[in-house]
Amino acid sequence: MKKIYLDNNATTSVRAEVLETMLPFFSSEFGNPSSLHWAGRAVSSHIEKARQQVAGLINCSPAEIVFTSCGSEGNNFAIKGTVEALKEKGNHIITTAVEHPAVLTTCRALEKQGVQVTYLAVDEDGLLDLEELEQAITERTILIAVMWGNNETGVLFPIEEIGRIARRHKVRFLSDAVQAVGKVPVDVQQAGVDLLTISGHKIEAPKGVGALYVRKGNPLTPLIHGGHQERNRRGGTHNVPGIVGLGRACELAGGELDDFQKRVAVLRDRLQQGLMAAVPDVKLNGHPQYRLPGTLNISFAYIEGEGLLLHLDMQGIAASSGSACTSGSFGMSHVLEAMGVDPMLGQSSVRFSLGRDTSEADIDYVLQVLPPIVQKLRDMSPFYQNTSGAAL
Amino acid sequence: MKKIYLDNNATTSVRAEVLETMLPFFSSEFGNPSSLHWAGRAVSSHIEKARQQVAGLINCSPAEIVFTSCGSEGNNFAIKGTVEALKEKGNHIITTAVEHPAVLTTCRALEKQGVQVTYLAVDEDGLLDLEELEQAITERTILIAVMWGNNETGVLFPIEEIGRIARRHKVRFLSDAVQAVGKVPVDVQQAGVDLLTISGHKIEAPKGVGALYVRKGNPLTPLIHGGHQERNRRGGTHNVPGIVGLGRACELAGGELDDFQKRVAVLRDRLQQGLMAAVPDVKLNGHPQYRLPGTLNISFAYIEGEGLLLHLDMQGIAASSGSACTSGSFGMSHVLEAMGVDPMLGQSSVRFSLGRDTSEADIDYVLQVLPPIVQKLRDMSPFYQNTSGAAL
Amino acid sequence: MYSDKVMDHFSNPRNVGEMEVPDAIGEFGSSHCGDTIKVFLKIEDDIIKDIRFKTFGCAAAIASSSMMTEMVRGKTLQEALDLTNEAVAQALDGLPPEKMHCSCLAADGLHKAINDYLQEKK
Amino acid sequence: MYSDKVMDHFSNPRNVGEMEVPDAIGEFGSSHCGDTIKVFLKIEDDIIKDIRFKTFGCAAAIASSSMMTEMVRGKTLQEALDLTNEAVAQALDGLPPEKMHCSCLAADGLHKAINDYLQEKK
Ligand SMILES: Cc1ncc(COP(=O)(O)O)c(C=O)c1O
Ligand SMILES: Cc1ncc(COP(=O)(O)O)c(C=O)c1O
Repeated sequence: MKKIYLDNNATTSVRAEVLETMLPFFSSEFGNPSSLHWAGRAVSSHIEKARQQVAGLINCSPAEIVFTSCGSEGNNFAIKGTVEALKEKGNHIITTAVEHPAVLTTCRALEKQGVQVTYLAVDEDGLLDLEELEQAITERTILIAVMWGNNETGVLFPIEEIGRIARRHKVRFLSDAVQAVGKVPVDVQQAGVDLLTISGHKIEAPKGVGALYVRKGNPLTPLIHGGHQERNRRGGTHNVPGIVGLGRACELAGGELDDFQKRVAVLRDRLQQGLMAAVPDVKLNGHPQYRLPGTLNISFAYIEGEGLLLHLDMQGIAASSGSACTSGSFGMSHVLEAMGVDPMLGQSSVRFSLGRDTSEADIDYVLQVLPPIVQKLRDMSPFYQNTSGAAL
Repeated sequence: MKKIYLDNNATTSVRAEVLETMLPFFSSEFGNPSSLHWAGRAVSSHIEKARQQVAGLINCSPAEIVFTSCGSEGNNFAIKGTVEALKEKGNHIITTAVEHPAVLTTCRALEKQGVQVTYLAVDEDGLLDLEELEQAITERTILIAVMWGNNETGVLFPIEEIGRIARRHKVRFLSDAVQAVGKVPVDVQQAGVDLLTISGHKIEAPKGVGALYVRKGNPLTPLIHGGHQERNRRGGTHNVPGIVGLGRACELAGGELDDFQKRVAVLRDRLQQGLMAAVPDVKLNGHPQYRLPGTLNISFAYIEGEGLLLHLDMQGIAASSGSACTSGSFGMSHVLEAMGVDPMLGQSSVRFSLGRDTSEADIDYVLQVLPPIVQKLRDMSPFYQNTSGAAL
Repeated sequence: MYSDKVMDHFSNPRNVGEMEVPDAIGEFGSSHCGDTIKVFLKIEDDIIKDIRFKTFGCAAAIASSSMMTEMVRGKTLQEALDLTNEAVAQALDGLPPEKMHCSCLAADGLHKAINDYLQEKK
Repeated sequence: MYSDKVMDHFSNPRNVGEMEVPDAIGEFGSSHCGDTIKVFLKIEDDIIKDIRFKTFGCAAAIASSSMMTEMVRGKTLQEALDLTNEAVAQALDGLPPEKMHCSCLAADGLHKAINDYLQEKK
């Protein structure tokens, strides 16, 4: 069966060049980079090379990169580490209602410990009111956390403007850029962010490695205390193959960024337009312009997302849904809920996320397979009247 | 040049069978195990298989295993997660002066937040006074953290007895078993531990993966908040290749444990006896019997460890030293310091840690190469008199 | 995640549709997740002669609906009222724990239709 | 980690040893890490005619000692007193930052020997 993977926001396959770069570091170059002997020396320079490669992609200095095990660790480290390091200064965090669970769950856990958190609302396109953001800042605000690009809808936030606001009020600014780095230009100087989260497996590096950018002069209390690794910022023996892979992936992504963005956006738009032309009563979720190039979140009225996903899966198409009948609250994703999407439409949403390997043929296959599935499920739906269309 | 790796306590090379098991999960089976489509389903069962393999090695149920990114994360998670989860109950931790920095630095950071920590002393063999341990327990004690085997000296602690004390006083018991699992029998039921730390790269699994055993009924506050992974205990996309590799390594280690222990102990004893016969004025650090089978920590009086290590390195022999001229306190390791080792002897210590691949020829090479190096350095030392020997 | 039976009933649901002149209609929406079923019955001599359904919901909800219709067609109203959600789930070789509530829909929708019918007849 | 020069002087240290009848001896121990040097001088007309050392310490300490002896042999006492630890480190093409203190040993031991010698002569 044809296998078409359109869930690249969930994870990506490790790129051949990246795996090739990693392979020697499992068995032949296996040393601990903290060791001074031949086995350690053989690898430590590769860690520093990877640090430069990551730094190069986001325009920071290598010393500002701390290697982590994933995007979730990066977000936890940035937020909890700031709360602990700045506890004399204040205890208020401003974030958005549409962050990834790694940010939201962390904030909720901190609330139980007395930290105050403002969750900014978004409008129906998924965008923030920047005045509201600025007004939320108080004397006690220690951190603003706004993601670069949303994982479910692809919505891109005005990071530069938020960076200016944060600067103006001298508040630290964290951006979870797990979905943005390697897909759109990310320049920490231009953006004025102080902390920025990266995860390897979203950009064809392996699972189990990530990085946190920590601007010089913004000390964090470690999340993982231990040895002297990462200049005392993150204990634990370095994941050498993972780090080397992340470096290579960043280098490759940087070199192809322009091309990638354009190519993927064209394919995404082809998918979007094709679906909208072939299927009535669909709704795009997320701002049509301010969006990651490869993400399409779309609702098919009258049916539930899971059924659609399962049928797509049976035809070899892997996509995903923020909705899950298990998550309560009418099974709608917290992101769509925050955007005020009608609960029924929220449940009918599907996310297609394209990758570097996605081809025109893949898109055309989806365009051929999907409409009859929707029709079949609609024919089964008590809410669907063949004549309808006014519901939207 | 001959390359002889005798630093297996620092890290190990990934075993061929383990790497082979991991390889498909980078590129062909790359799905996110949380995804419901074909790409996710293809890998999720392998995560559960690995969980069983790890659980099998330490005799617990798979649901009690939480995958982490390293031993340091495991220790931080176990300690900070207990402090947070049991803060209503108390705020006192009992540990030892010879734990790994991942435990000690965590405890020191917690002290700054008001947690009380007792660091138990050890005797000159590196062993604890269990009465002192029991007497240190108060109403407010929430955790006892004693490592299974010491990374520098190999000293093995009486975990079962400590487990009985912990049970008697209904205090949680964490054992950092990073150096013990896969090298000596570790049975969490028999030992009566509630939390146990494992790291992959010490047992021929890759760097970047570890596991924490969490006995049922001992909830921990997550260290890494995020999605629903690991039953809400550890957020972050699973490191699939790493986890699969850890599972396989545990399975292999379990099957070979008896053989490994015996073989490595014989080689270690050959090294120890050979060195003691060939070089006067040496001192064994750590209890001669209660010791990991592959660890030898030995001091060569009158000379500094670094010089010896560098000369060994030039001859292809990788070993290590707890001492480092950078770490202050006369460059002595905190472990030897806690054992009351004379500062001068402490600085002259070298750790040899053997692995599955260590051969008799390797040991004989060390026995041939090392004595003249020691002599050369001693001839350079202001403390050495050719006639001496009484100093010890 | 789902059993083969669930996947079979989800992919090829039996008795989907409406009826022009049903003897009974029941509509039931789960307050838990918004899933909704509409059940149409043809009843003769207290026996379910024909049954149709429409369901909005996840695969478990659709499969439960389909399985339910197979289980009660030809049965008496009392037998149908005795059908439990657990029985439907069991007939599907079980459902994932977090999906158990989705099987409620099917029996509940059926019972609603029958109870309304019996009410009206009184 | 170490420069080639450090590794050279560490592996083949120059002027290691003691003297039967030195004109001056200086012993200096770093309070920072316990490293210790012992310097032996043969002095004629305020000129260092010969020099030997023994050092307990890391590679940086040994290399600094060796380099120091090479730098002052044949020099006047005043020139030797002017030798700084930085100059020794520089002659070794630098030391890792955390090892800089190890070079202190060499010049300090030398100065101690010379100062004691001058003191005695007074
Ligand atoms: C006893 C002990 N605990 C913890 C650790 C930390 O393990 P990791 O390097 O995987 O974080 C180590 C190894 O460095 C160790 O030897
Ligand atoms: C926006 C965003 N942040 C954080 C994460 C967490 O990354 P990881 O799975 O590497 O922990 C993800 C992906 O799951 C994400 O999409």
